[in-house]
Amino acid sequence: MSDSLYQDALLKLAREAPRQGRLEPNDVSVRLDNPLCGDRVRLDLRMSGPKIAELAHEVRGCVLCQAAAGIVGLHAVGLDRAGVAALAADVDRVLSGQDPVCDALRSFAPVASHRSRHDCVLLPFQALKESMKGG
Amino acid sequence: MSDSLYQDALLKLAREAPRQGRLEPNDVSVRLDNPLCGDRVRLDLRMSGPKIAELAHEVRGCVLCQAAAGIVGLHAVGLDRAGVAALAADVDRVLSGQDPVCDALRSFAPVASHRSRHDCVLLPFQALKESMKGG
Amino acid sequence: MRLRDRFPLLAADPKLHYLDSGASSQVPADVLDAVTRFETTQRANVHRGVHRLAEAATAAYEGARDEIARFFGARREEIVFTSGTTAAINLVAHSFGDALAAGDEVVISELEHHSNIVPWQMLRDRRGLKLKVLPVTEEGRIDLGALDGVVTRKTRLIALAHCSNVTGAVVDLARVVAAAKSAGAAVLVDGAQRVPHGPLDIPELGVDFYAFSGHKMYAPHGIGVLWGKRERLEALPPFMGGGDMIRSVTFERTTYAPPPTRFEAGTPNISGAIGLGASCRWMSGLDWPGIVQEEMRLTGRLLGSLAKVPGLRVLGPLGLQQRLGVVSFALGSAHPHDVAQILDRHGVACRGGHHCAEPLMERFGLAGTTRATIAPYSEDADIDALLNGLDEARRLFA
Amino acid sequence: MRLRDRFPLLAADPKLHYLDSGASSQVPADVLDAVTRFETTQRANVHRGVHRLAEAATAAYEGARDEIARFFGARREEIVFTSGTTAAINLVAHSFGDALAAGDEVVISELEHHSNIVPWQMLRDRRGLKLKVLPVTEEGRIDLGALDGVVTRKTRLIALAHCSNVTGAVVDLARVVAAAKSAGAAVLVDGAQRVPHGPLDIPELGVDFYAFSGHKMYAPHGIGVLWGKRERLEALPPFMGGGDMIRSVTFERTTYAPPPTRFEAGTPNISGAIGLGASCRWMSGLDWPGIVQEEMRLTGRLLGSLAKVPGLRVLGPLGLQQRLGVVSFALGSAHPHDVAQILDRHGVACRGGHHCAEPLMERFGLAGTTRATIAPYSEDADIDALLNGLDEARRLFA
Ligand SMILES: Cc1ncc(COP(=O)(O)O)c(C=O)c1O
Ligand SMILES: Cc1ncc(COP(=O)(O)O)c(C=O)c1O
Repeated sequence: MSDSLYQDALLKLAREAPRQGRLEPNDVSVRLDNPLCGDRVRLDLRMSGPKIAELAHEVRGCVLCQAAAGIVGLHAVGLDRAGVAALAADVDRVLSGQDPVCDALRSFAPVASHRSRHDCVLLPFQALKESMKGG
Repeated sequence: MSDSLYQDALLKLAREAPRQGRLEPNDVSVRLDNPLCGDRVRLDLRMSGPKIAELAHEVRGCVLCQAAAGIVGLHAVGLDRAGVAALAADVDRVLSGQDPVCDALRSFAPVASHRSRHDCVLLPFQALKESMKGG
Repeated sequence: MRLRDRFPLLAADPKLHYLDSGASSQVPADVLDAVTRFETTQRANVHRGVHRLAEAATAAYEGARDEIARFFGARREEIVFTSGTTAAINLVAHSFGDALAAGDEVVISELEHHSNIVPWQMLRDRRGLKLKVLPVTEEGRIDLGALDGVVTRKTRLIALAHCSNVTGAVVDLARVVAAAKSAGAAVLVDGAQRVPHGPLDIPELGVDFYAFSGHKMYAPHGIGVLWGKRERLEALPPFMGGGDMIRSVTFERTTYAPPPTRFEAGTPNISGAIGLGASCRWMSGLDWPGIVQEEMRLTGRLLGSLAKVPGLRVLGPLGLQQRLGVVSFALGSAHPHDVAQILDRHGVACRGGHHCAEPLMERFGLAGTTRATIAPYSEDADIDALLNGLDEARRLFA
Repeated sequence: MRLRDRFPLLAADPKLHYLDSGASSQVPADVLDAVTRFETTQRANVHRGVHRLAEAATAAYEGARDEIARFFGARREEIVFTSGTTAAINLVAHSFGDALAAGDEVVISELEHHSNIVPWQMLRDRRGLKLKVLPVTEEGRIDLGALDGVVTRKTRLIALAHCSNVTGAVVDLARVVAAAKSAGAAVLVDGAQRVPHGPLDIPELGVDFYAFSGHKMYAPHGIGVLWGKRERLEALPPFMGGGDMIRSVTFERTTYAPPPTRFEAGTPNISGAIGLGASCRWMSGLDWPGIVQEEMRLTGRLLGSLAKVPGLRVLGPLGLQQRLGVVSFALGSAHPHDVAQILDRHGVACRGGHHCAEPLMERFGLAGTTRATIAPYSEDADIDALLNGLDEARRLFA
């Protein structure tokens, strides 16, 4: 179980997560902390109408959190609020042991059985949802 | 054990405790409560120098408390502070399972094994000590 | 199978007639097993660890919260673990109460347990508000007829016992809630004596806070619950500060976690919570209509028999309507400690004293009462033994 | 006999390397047996009953208080049962703290656990006083050299951890007490991480309050102790209100019982207290000089091995003077959760995170550390497994 947590694909996603860093200027900037582990995600968005035009993320967190931010970097541009909600729902699905719609989320399947690590994966997506609240 | 708690001598002492009631006028009047059971003792004393000249006790309490007040009614007149302390120490002795000096205290010997009832017996003697504090 | 046999302490001592469940109930093997399983296979601190044991402990602890929420028809975020009813009420007296001010009013009743009196007195003294007291009827019920006169626009909270720990009277919460609503006040219910007697949908009561203890409902000591309506809890500041209840800490500013975590500072009573969860699971599996009927039959039999004892006075309703099997009585002028002591000789465990309800004792002019509580494991033999014991007590003291 | 074998959870799982005792220790059979004995042969509420079980429960509960007092060289009236360290500190923050006023100062340190920070922040916000913070040295110790500048005539309380739950550094309490004395301030010590590592004469420390938790010293969760100097406790008002802590209650006026009862509102965690008493009894029977020597040997070996891991940084003293076997480290930029997760794969239970000491993490510029705690049941094999696990973690993340 633990063994499969850190598969190569996930480690690579974490290491090479697209869109790392800050985005200036931006329309929305959100910071979220996980009080239990000290993980921290900063998300900067530039919007085009209701849709995300560009984004950047900065993570101080574990590999799972970094990889999750990588998914955001890969998949969030172009999404509107409903699209973000769908992506977040897909993450919930994979963490509850079901098959995800988005193939890239499969790397997180082994996390399902590690409840204490769910928040690590969820944090970037929570930040993403948070950042769309204004819209 | 419980069986011997309420021996005839003790029941009689409780029922016929000498010096029941109030004493007016008095030099000292003390009221003590036992918060756990609601027992209440009122003690009125008239002093003659350092010694107790006369007293009366009013008890709202259990048979053990009444009987203990009976001992005070029987034995406290004529005592000074040291005498009261000695009587109280004798009560401690009997409650810790030792033989008392004062024979009348033997009725309380079975209480030794009932820790929850110790306070019932002690209350009148605590009131007595309390009332001698000024002297 | 006799329910009694599922309680190791009772099963081991057939001559024991335990009628003191109002103080602390006995505990079934299922609950003890759940606690032992935690200590011997899952023990770790919760929430902060990723290793296998920490995962298992967290799952068991939060699983217990789910189990309790399910049993009471509540959401898991509404279940705040405390060390008991007393701590739960003190939490509200601080987190809710400290926002009150001079002129505000808190309403309690004359029959409350000290745990639902003293925290409000302390709050009164801290904040300078007014503490008002609903009187008690001759029958030993809160006099709800007095609500109109006592509850005013200034009433901020009405805090009452669901079931009296002395008279067994159950209060009509619908009337209390209606009065509170019209005044814009919140309602806190002390459910310590209600919860052992069967399932309950707490949200349906329409109250804001509901407090109870594990040790009276077949679970360990040192654990209890404050249920709070979600919006209420979200609006409240924390009570105690420490680990787990924070979102982030710097010396300048600390932000707090959402409920229920906000109110659970420090390492919780993990085994206690697991025990309480197990007790809810165990209770869920019982035939409650059957148990309630049996409890009421025994209560009726007890009340009927007590009525025939010369010089005995029952403190509380004589009928079975709106009451539970918490039965208090005074035997002539015999002191309740002496009575309980004689009962003990007959193997009967009863409580004697003021039951932490001194104002109620004052109201009835008594120093105390003897109390017998009917529980799911009570049987006719327990009442037989009690009546035999009372016979002897009467001979000795009356 | 291996000490490890007396702990059922450890004995049942030879491949488990439990190095998370700083969060919660494991619990020996003696303690579990005492708790089970209570639940199956003595269970009742305490203090208020005269029947056989109530007598037995009260004797066991108060006997536990005696046992704990004896173990810590204290008097029984000085042992206040709480639900843990956090509750004990909050008690002092209210009962002692609420008498403080604007202008008064409370001194803590940068390495405190949130449980010894947040209650004082909340008090600061309630009473408008000033919270001052002693800095931490590079070595991870409270910088006592700063005492002179920080402690003033206005200091009312100095509240410090006896042993840091992150760096393992043990503070020189004699210096703290001297500084407090000269300012007329009281001293509270958070002993949560000190008490698991051997007997201690608390009164000899010269401090005013000492707080600790049962679950870190081989006892159940949900129980802890506030030790208070007798004169101090006698001068304090109660914290929570409820049953048991009163002398008498009327609606006008309630008078309180003497310590320790005054501070124990409501039904206590009876089984927890009995478990803590049993753990003190169990600890009394151990060869502490031998255990301390072995703990220090293992700690030395661990520190030495960690020093050789490339990119690894130990947070805390590298020597064995004035420190206990609480060892924190950062492995390059690897996140402590990832490290702990890999360790778990090797059967090693370590904690990863900020350890409820965010300001200290801030001080060292870290999001968190991985922590291994050496306990009496620790063995070389535990350290071997830890080092193996770190090897893999380094390969994966560094
Ligand atoms: C140094 C220190 N202080 C306080 C605490 C809080 O103890 P508890 O969570 O048992 O209340 C802990 C442990 O979590 C600790 O390590
Ligand atoms: C009606 C009622 N309220 C409150 C309490 C206090 O509960 P606890 O002592 O478990 O905090 C009790 C029991 O003692 C009770 O019967």
